[in-house]
Amino acid sequence: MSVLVGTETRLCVSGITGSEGSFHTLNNRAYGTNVVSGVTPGKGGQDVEGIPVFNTFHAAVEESGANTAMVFVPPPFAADSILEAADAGIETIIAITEGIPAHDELRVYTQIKRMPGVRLIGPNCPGVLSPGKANVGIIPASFFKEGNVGVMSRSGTLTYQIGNELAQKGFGNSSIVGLGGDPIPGTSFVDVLEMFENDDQTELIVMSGEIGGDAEEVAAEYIAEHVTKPVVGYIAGFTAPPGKTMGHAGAIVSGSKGTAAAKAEALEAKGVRVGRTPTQVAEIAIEILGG
Amino acid sequence: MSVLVGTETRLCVSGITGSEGSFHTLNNRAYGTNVVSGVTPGKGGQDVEGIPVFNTFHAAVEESGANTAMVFVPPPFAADSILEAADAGIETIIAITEGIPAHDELRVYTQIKRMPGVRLIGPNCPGVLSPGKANVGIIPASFFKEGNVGVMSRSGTLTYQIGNELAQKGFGNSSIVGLGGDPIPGTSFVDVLEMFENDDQTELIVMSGEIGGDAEEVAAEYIAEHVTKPVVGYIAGFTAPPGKTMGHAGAIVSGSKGTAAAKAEALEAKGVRVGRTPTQVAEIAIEILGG
Amino acid sequence: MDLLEYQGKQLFARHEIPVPSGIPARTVDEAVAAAEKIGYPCVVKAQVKIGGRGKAGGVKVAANAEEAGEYADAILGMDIKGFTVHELWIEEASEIEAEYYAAIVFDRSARSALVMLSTQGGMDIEQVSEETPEAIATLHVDPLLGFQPFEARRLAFEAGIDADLIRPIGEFLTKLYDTFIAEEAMLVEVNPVIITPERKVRALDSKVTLDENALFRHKENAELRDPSDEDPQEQMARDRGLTYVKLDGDIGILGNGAGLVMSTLDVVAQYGGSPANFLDAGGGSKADAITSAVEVICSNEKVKAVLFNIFGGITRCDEVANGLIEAFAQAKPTVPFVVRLDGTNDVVGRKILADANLPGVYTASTMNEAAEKVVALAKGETP
Amino acid sequence: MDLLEYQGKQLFARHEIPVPSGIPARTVDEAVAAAEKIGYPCVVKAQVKIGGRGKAGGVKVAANAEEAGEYADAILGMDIKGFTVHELWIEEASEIEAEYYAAIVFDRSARSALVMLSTQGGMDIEQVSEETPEAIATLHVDPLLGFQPFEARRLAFEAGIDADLIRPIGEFLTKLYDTFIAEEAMLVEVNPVIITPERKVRALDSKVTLDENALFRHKENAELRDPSDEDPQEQMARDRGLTYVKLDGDIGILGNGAGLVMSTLDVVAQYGGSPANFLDAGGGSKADAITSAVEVICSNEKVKAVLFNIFGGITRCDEVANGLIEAFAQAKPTVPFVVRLDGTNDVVGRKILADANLPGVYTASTMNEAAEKVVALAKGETP
Repeated sequence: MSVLVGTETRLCVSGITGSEGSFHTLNNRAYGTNVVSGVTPGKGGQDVEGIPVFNTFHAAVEESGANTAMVFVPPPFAADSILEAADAGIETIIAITEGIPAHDELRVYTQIKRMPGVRLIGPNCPGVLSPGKANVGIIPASFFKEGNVGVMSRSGTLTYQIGNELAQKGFGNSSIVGLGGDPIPGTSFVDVLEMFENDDQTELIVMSGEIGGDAEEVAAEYIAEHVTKPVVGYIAGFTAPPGKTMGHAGAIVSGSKGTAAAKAEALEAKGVRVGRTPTQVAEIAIEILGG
Repeated sequence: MSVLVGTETRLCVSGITGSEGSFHTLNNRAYGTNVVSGVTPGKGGQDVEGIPVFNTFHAAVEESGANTAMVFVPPPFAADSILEAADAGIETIIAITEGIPAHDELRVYTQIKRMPGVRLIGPNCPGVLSPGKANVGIIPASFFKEGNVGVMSRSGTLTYQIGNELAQKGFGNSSIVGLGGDPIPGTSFVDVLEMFENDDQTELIVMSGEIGGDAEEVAAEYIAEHVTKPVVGYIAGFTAPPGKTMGHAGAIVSGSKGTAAAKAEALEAKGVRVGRTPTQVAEIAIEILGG
Repeated sequence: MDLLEYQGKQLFARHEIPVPSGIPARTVDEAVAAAEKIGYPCVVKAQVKIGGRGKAGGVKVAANAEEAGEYADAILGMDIKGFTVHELWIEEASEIEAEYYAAIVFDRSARSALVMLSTQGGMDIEQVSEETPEAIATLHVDPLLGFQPFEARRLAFEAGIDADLIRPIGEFLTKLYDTFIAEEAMLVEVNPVIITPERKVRALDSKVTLDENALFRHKENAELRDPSDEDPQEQMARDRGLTYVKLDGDIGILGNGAGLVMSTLDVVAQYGGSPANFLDAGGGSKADAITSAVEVICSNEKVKAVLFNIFGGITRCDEVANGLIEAFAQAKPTVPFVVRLDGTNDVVGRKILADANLPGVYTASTMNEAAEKVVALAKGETP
Repeated sequence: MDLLEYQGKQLFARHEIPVPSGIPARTVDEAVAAAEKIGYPCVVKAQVKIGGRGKAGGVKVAANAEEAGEYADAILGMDIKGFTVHELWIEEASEIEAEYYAAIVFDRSARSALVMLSTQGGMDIEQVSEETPEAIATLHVDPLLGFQPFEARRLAFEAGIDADLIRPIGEFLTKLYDTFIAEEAMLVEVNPVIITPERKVRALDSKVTLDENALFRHKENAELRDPSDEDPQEQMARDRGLTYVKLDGDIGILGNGAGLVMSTLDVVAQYGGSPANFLDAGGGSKADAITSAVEVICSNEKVKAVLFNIFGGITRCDEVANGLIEAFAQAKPTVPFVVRLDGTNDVVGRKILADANLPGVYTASTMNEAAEKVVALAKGETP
């Protein structure tokens, strides 16, 4: 098995006729992902290298049986596209678009949370790769092979970096999940921890966090209570400049949370080993799983 | 047993310090209803004949353990009060207020539908009476005694009329539920049919409808599929002037539905006997249950 | 509350829905002045709250001032399906390439707003709905999320709108929804939405129904009410906060609660009577409401007898009784009354009434009995 | 994007939040003219995007034109915690009976907006939060339902607001929420909200942070950016669409993706180096973005060596390589570079770079190796 994307994935790409959209769609298809359709309003009836394009997600779902969406449209239109995919009955929506307004993300998150069975990954994320099965997004798949390590990360390129370090040590991956770096991600570490815990293929979970928010602290609590599989952590930003706080209100809300040190400490307090460099993450993985 | 209100009811009244609010609150208490508190912003700390008044529903729930709300505030403030009660954890909200703007009702209905465990009765309804147990609202309880007939109605005074006819024939009631006559009622016939079907005390269900909307038609379908207890119907408005239709759009939406004749026909098609006068309803009840 | 076409268009304009420019007029002189300002050809349109004015001759295109005056003169005062034309709307003539239909209405069944769009505008849309329902694209809106751009697009694609108009029609629908929400309408309907030769979208007509319960939040809309086209009794009832509908019969009816009043009409009809009106004195009817109600009912000269059917819940029977006594003192009705009082404070109410011993007032203990008596009285019989 | 106090107040005024009247000034003459217009006493306030300006002498009450000029002269150009004062806000003096605190902020943990209210305004609210957190009433808002009147009331009651101010404070919070939503802010903060002797509520200060990603919908807000108070390198980076933060060290850093750049800083630090900046060239970095990045990094004279750490996903390594070649042609950097290219099109990218044979450019195959090399180079050693 794998999580979120795999052999069952039937992908519809929103923004398929854009240059980046078509480039990555074709990349994903070349990898073996079952790309069944695309959506570009006004270009219904056309095709992109044989992939049929529809005017609406509703038509795409009805005609092509899509169950997964990849959203590639520019920021002003991305929230609308995500909501459309959800309304049309798409189950897994992977939003790559960077720079979506925060209030749009807030409305989208709140709406989708109320729609049972619909999951949003991202926005501002690199997507999800289940090596050997499907790649949805912009993760350079050639670096990764099938295996037993599940990776989840708030950062895009850092995910590749860590995946690459693991690969160089001989590890393959069940799935690599990019959660995105925006203030309101659709899916959090806790959600993916639950998936990896229930995934037969995954034997070790790597969690790559960064400064800001409290997603890592919340995940630490969750791991202690619900996760039986070993978890290795990484936190970026130990030497990063202190982030801009949002006035006094922001400081009151976040309290002392949010620093890399606090996050690493929270994880270690729950027995999660935290690597200090991507390389060290791979070394810990070897110790746990054997080389 | 009974439905919606009973011996478990712990009532908090919004608008308790108004003249109508206090009058009916004290009436309800005199009947035996467990009135535990009231809410009037700015009058927290006062009391109405010993009933403590709070500034917010949240304080009322916390301090007095209220589980049921009666909303008696004027129309401009009623939607806010209903949402407050729901937010504070009140399970059953009975809104008496007449004249709430339709868009307010739409927002309130949509929000409450998403809050599991919260039920809104009304607005613009006379409330719910479970004779011998509790009375929440403005139904004149002295006309009714405990018994085995469940009554539900879209109209206020017509409910009393029908209940009275039944009482004169010797029937008592499990519960009398006023659903309210507004375009967007919180609870529909179908909801209460399910409650009466599951209520031990109820042996016969009387459903009093009126022209407009399609609640009776929907109920007819539900009765045929899910209700084992006998149901007697009544529809007001056979000779009423044709209601104002909302342009062509309204006619398109409602189609041929909405007339008293169409409603009676829909019910009779599903085997529900429909009385042509309130008196006839009572006569049919005698035939079914025995005098 | 229904608005006249031009009032609806003014509302539309507030929300940036494109409408042809125009000027309202109440006299021939005003109409000609308006036409001169707008230029020719212009359209002289009867302003009445009923459809079918075109076929009735209430819409004419004027080519010059003379014609404008002639048509204004012909249309002002015209009777269209029982509605007298008191006002005109002089509008610039529009070039029309296509006619669409768009509406947003409160859908009671679904408990949400329904948006409708069709390319079959300009004709009888109800017929389209019956014969080719698939020609009307419909969509329910989540009131908390609001009408989304993708929903507008989807409607436009499903209605089969031309590709170049998907975006402008979507924007049109979005603004129509903005109007629906911001003005708290029960209905906004545009038939036809026109497409000009320049491929611009415009609302050529408007039908707007506002929520009366929400007018307290819309002072400027509350002022749009036009009492001139209301029945004098209905106007009087409205002024006094009563729900009154005039009917054809001779038995005046008053009750508290719409359901009970409708039931009363039914029962009176079953006893062979013919109601003169529907009057709901409302919940918590006070003495002065009763006085007003009696005045309204008796101001209809057809009324031969009156039935008071009160079942008190929030209404208190003692208040009703006192109100009736006051009404008799003030309005001195000359027709007989049958009064049935039950419910809250009924014993006190009945006693008050008995003590007052009003002339021509009969009592009844049930609704059926009351109906029977009032039907007899209306026929000149003694019950 | 942070706004200056007076810009925030102008935003507030748009949404009918009461603020004292005032006039911005950039020179002493303008300040005196503003003071003359406003009358005395008036307040001369430094406009800087940092707290604590009062203690730093950046806020003075002027009793007459002479004082206004004197204070304006003193405050203009003043350095407050590293921020130079370029602008003043001359404001009518307010009478203060009580000082409250109100704010709405994006709460990432709860993924919703958090509204905060306290009667302990005017002082260090963070200290209040630590010592007596119960003195700050807080509430999360459902973004689809919106901020409800009952929520505003509840906050006011829970904060212990005086009974006569429950309603006006509730309205104040509602307008603050309207501002937060309509202007797409990440933060609106008022400290203090003042209560005047006439029991009126007013915003005496403002702190507003707008969402940069939403500025395309708010053209008028986008113009509020004040480049004068930005670091020249940061300004250059922003103009070119790069995310750049200047740091204290001597190793220039460029990466693609914030996480990878942060990780690169950490690894460089672990090898004993000291980063000169954070620079995220972003997803899909094109050749011209790379050229710009090199220019920005090298314009910092402290930089002794530069680390390029690219792991291509949406970014293509061949584009980065070409960009670097172009950058070398244009900017002719004098410091050594360590370049690590991995990911999409990395083989091609590395070949392009090898073929170009740029002076002082070293390659590395891992991030650790790259960090080690650049640290050595910055120390003047040969890796």
